[in-house]
Amino acid sequence: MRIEIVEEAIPADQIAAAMKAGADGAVCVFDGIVRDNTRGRKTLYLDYEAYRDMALSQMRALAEEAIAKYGVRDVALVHRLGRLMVGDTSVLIVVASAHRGAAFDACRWLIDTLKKTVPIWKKEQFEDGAVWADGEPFPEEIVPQSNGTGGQP
Amino acid sequence: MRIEIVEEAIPADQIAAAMKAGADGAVCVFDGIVRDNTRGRKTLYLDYEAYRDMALSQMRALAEEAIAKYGVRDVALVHRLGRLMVGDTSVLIVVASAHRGAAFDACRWLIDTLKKTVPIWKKEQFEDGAVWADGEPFPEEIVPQSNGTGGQP
Amino acid sequence: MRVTVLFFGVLKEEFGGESEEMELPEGSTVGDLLQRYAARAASRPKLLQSLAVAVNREYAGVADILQQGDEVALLPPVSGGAR
Amino acid sequence: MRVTVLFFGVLKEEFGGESEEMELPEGSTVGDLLQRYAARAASRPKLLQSLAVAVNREYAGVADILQQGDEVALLPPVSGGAR
Repeated sequence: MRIEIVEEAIPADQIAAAMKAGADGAVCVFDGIVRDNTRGRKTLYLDYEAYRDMALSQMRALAEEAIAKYGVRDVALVHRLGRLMVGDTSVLIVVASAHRGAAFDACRWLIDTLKKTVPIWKKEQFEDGAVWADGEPFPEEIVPQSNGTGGQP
Repeated sequence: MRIEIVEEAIPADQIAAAMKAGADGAVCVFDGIVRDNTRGRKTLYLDYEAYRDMALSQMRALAEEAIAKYGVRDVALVHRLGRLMVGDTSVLIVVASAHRGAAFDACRWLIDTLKKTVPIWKKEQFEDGAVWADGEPFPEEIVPQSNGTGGQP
Repeated sequence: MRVTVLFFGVLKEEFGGESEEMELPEGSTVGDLLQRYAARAASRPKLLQSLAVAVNREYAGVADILQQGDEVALLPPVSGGAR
Repeated sequence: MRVTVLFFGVLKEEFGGESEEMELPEGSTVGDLLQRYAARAASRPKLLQSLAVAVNREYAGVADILQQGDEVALLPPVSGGAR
């Protein structure tokens, strides 16, 4: 397992190459990259920040869960923080497995779950201003539901 | 679109890197590699062969269909032929897309469909003999059903 | 008792900083702490509705009781990965 | 009329080569051609049950009529990709 939060470019090739072992028949890679627009608005760059210690422990827990749940052999999960330009990789997920179905399923579950539960945020800089990106709603088990702050009507 | 059948090592890093464009938010890569065993029997190497012209035109058709069906931006589909050792990449699929769902779905559909319809075969060399790998059954629309050869009972 | 509260993302701007110390009565819960911030962000009630809370780097429920020295983090919906 | 028949994978070994020329009556179909090979592989009936046929590099049906000079390929279930 390789779980990292980095400030520099993610060495995708090197990470993927280092993951392969003889028992693997399939490697599925997800490379999340900074797109040049959000809903048609031109993106200049993104600034990522994290609650770093918690993000790392969440990422480690996700990788362990993916291995247990899908029976894949190994997982790499690397997220970059700081200022990212269009085309930069923000997150790289590599799953190595004997069989392809498990590799795809685990890889997809990892990115979907990371985006909902790992404490990382991004601020998008457009030509005409910056906004914190809308996050995905937390899963129900994470949000303090009746938290006395009004809640949903 | 990059559709190739090659005899040398597939330059996975270079292909994946060349696929990225500003409009992409997700790149999904499937790297199919020669595993060291099949059902526990130790594999020494695999020999791949193809009905080359037809395989290329089928691969091109699959890539076009994936783009149309899933709305992804670009697809690379590269298969290697000849003798492959354990750990070698036999097939590389790269899908670039604005959104990750489409990238995953297209990538998985491509490998699943390639394995059923693209005329490529492999012979597995074990320590104690060689066999042509069992292929996946052709989709119904491809097999001449009542072909006068006996058919299924 | 005293806890440290960390703010992330948009909450840093709302509460004017990355962290602060907060004095709470013994036995206070995550919910009690959240009510303090709800009062401070009264003009933007939606801000606190969707957040999660971590205590010592683990997601916590509203009924969880805080202890002296806890690190409490207020977490807006996360947006890691790419779009 | 004369067509070229190509063999792939295990069929190369079964029929002893990569290709051969075959003389067929005008109007013969893919099915007619398959019957000739079924007769030759009579000891291994399953071999032909699961194959596909391509005519001029396109998958063909059993009722398709062959033309002089066609390239007919007998294709065992394919096994490209990795396992």
